[in-house]
Amino acid sequence: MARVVVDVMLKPEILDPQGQAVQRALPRLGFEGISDVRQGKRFELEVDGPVDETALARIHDLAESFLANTVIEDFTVRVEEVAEAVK
Amino acid sequence: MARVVVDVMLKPEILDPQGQAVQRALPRLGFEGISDVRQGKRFELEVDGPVDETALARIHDLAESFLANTVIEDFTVRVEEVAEAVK
Amino acid sequence: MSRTPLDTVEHAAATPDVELPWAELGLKKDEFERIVEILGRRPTGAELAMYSVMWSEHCSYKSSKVHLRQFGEKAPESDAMLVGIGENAGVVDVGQGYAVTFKVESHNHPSYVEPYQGAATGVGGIVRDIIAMGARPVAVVDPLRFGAADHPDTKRVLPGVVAGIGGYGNCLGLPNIGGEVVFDACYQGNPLVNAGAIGVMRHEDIHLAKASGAGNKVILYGARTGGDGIGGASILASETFDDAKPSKRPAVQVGDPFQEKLLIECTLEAFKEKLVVGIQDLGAAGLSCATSELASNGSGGMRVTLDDVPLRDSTLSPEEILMSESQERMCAVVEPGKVDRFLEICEKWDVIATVIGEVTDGDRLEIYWHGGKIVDVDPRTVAHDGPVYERPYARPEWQDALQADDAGKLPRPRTSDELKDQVLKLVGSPNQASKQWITQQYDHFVQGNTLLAMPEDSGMIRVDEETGLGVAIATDGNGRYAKLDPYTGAQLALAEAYRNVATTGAKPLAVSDCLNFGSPEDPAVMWQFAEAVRGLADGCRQLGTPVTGGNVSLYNQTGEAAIHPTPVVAVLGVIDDVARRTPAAFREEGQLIYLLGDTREEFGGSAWSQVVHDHLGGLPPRVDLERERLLAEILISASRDGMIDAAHDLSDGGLVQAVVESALLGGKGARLIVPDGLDAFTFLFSESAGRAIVAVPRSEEVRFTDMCGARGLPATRIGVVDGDTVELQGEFTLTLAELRETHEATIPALLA
Amino acid sequence: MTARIGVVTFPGSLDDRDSRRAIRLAGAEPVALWHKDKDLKQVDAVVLCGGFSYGDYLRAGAIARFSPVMDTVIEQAKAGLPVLGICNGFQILTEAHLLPGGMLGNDHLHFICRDQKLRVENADTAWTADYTAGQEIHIPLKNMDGRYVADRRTLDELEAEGRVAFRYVDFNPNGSLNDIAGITNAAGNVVGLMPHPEHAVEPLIGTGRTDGLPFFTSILKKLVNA
Ligand SMILES: Nc1ncnc2c1ncn2[C@@H]1O[C@H](COP(=O)(O)OP(=O)(O)O)[C@@H](O)[C@H]1O
Ligand SMILES: [Mg+2]
Repeated sequence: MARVVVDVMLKPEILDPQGQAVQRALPRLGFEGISDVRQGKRFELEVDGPVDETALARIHDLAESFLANTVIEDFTVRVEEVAEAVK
Repeated sequence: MARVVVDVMLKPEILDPQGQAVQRALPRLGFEGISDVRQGKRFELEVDGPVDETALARIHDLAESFLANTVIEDFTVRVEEVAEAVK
Repeated sequence: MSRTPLDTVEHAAATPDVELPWAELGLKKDEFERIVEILGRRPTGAELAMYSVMWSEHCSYKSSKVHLRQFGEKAPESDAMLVGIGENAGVVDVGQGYAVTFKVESHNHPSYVEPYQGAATGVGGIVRDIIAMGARPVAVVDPLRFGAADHPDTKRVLPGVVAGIGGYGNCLGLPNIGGEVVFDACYQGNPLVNAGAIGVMRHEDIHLAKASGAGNKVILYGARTGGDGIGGASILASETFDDAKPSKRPAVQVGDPFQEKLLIECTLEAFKEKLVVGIQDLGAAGLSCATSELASNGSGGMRVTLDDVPLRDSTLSPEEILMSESQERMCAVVEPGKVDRFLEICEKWDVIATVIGEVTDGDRLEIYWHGGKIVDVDPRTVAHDGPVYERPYARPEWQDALQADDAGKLPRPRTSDELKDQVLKLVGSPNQASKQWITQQYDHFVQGNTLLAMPEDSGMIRVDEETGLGVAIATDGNGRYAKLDPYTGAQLALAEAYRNVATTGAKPLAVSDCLNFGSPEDPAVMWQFAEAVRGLADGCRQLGTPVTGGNVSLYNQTGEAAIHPTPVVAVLGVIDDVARRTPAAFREEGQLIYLLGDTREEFGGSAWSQVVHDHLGGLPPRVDLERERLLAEILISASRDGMIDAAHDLSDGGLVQAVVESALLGGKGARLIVPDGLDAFTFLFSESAGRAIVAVPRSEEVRFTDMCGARGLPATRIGVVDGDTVELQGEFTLTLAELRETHEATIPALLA
Repeated sequence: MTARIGVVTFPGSLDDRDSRRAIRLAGAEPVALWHKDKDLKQVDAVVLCGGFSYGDYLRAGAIARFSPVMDTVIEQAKAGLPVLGICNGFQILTEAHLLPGGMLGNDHLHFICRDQKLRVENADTAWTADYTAGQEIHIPLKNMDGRYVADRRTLDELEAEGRVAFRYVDFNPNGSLNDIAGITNAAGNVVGLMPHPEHAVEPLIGTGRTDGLPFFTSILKKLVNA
């Protein structure tokens, strides 16, 4: 079993009210030096079987047709080796 | 300028209805072989200046106190080298 | 990023032969030539941007204007009208010093492309129109139409649209108190997402969109300007002048309801301190529209420095800034001495506000960029002197055949069992089924003034806590009726909304509309449009309810196929004491059920013909507006004098649909008898207009029937509120449980 | 002399006026508080009302929790100031850790607005004394993020100490664990719930019931008799 991660972010030119709200709150929390914040979605898909070219291509289709609305969003698909928490 | 990514996911023991809704829709869309889907948030922070140990530690604090609610969520912090779209 | 050289007015005058992409911007050759003629030179890129958006169908009403004039010409005398057509929204007097503004707008196409954001920004836009009048928005409504309920794309569009309307309206704190949900294959690919809003103010607080007083400052406030919805302008910016530009800008806008909520609060606070001379929201055509309209409605000119507009994207060209449709922005004209206070209020609410220009002595709108003058126009030529078309129109050839295909000839149920089956089929069909799955995604309670909300006949809001003054609103439209006969169809929409308002005890005062049609370039569609407008204008004159404003949405079609002509009508009413309102639910056993009005064999366009036979043909029900007016008077008097405890209007689905709804709402059944002179089928399913059912306490029966008799309104006792079944004597009995299951399961099964 | 009850307005608060109306109808004096002021104007109790503070961006209540007024509210709540969090206010209280657990999106993923039946489980808090334990009431509910979650240990503790103040009856509208609609802190001065008692204070309005009024009369009596 492997994990494929699809990240979906609003296109850069599209307003991201959520990211902006976070950014505006930062100074109040005493955080400086962050010039932009954007907030998107992260999907973790647990795939049975090997994640080969074909599987990735199918997930790419899934992302394009369902997980993202490409009118306003971009997405990336990648295989995640190990889920490693910095925490 | 560098980009730091904070991924926030619900703790594994907490029900993720959004992920489940995606998973339930998969067969309808003709996708098989995905045994679990979880949906979380991805924050992209554009940091002025170098992202050294100190900067990362501060972003870690930010994630812990603000970007995630650690009562219900886990998070990871990482520096993103290049934003590379598989798309 | 500035291109070389900047296309200033001077530069334009000196380079008359530069090719401009007017066609790509949607202008016709003669329209472009008119612009050249008006200016006496070729327009600059920025001027071309402004003219092209302001002269578009959407902003200039060039195809519809010649017809819409009837709303003014035929307007009935009405003391209630304070502000009429031409402003952001009409305003009516509701008494006690209060005024109410309301309007309906469409956001059809964006909602198909991106259902959530398209619908959300539709709510945002209509609410800004209401604030721009000086009012506090108090409620929203959302008449919606989708493709077939079981079409896969409906499952994509509808949940997104509903979530978007809820997501935006709920976050603004506006109760959603009404609307419609209609399914019909004709809306596949062209869903109709209409959104309406109501606002309340004191008479003295009415504000208009005009810039007067030389020296007064023009303040842009709200969201930063980004590259939203400016496909056309980026052509202008990139392909013609500077190929380095990104050539594609998003056509879909993302809404930020939180920003809009702040905009509402800070605008109202500025109004309260009397800081605002004139105000305009930024909607379609953004700054182009706001500056040219403010300037042309005022006494002087206006000078704007575009460099001062706060941007979200620093690469935007001046053309793009002028055309951007970024949401959640407003423009106010403020006296110099009050600017500081205005900015202070904006800061209090964390709203970005910037002085971008001032009102001038002259009569020109001048816009500067990087020190150069890039616009120098008479603003009236941009805002008001757009092209006007007398589009050809002709009754389509198929209309006769359609009308000849009489629904009265369809096979009717022959046995009691068939009758019963068809009743169940009707109340469980997507169009007649409970819409609770949808409406429970909307906040009905916020602001604490909601008396009635879905599924009541009209939404009702308390305006004054002390006196109990309230307003009611209902929106209605029936594309099937209008397809059969657009003139009558428009009047039926009006009649139904009017009746719905009266059914709850409120007196209908004024009308707004949203006219959804196919392509005006098709003479058949144009005929439908012309007929509908004529019908509505005639109807409004007869009912004494003026049209105060509205919206036209054309080009709702896929290829050659246009949607059904769909005029949606909103009627606003007033009630002196909301404690006297009449709900639809049967609540007391033993109360007598009366049917008001005449029932005829009218099945053209009916729900029965659709549900049982998938048929559309014949003539729609006849309209008798004098009867509607009488019915309304009776319903209002009966409510005021406490003679009725429930009332429900009869419309699509006919009597049985209304009885089932009232029974389910109150959890009390009904025993019905077919009255003399009618057969059971016609009694149950006819859609004759001008009817309602009421529940009358026995103690009031004589008083009530005397009143109807004296005023000449047919009132027929058809049964009694009783038990936990709906029974038609001698025909069938259905338990409330079974009816509820059938009525409530349909929509979740299709969409959840 | 009557009690002064503050209602905080955050950017995006929606039910501040409604909450003040409910306080007034109960006979107390409503006092408007502003999120940027640390000063609570010497109120005797505070209501954090419903709405979408900061658009509910990030997480419901997450940004509001860091406002200046909350610094004071947190400090004084710990010292015993009665605080009622309704809906968004409840979310703010969990984000501020004045109440345990957290709020997540409804399990059905939709906003839901309905007349909700609840059972009052704890009638000993500052805000529930005018109810009786076990009483069933109907209160409007309207939210997107109403799913109460907490880890097992916290839930057990809440149950054992009787700190589940309200429970959904007949229908759990959002997937809250243990059907929890509202909870209290151990001292009983801080109470949070998802449904909106301020929308159920007038017989004509909304659902036409007044089941929410006792929240406001409870606190009034407590303050006046104190
Ligand atoms: N179908 C209509 N019936 C009556 N008035 C209309 C109709 N369509 C548009 N109007 C009026 O024309 C004016 C301009 O409309 P519109 O461009 O929609 O306003 P806005 O710029 O505020 O969105 C408004 O006063 C509007 O009420
Ligand atoms: Mg407007």
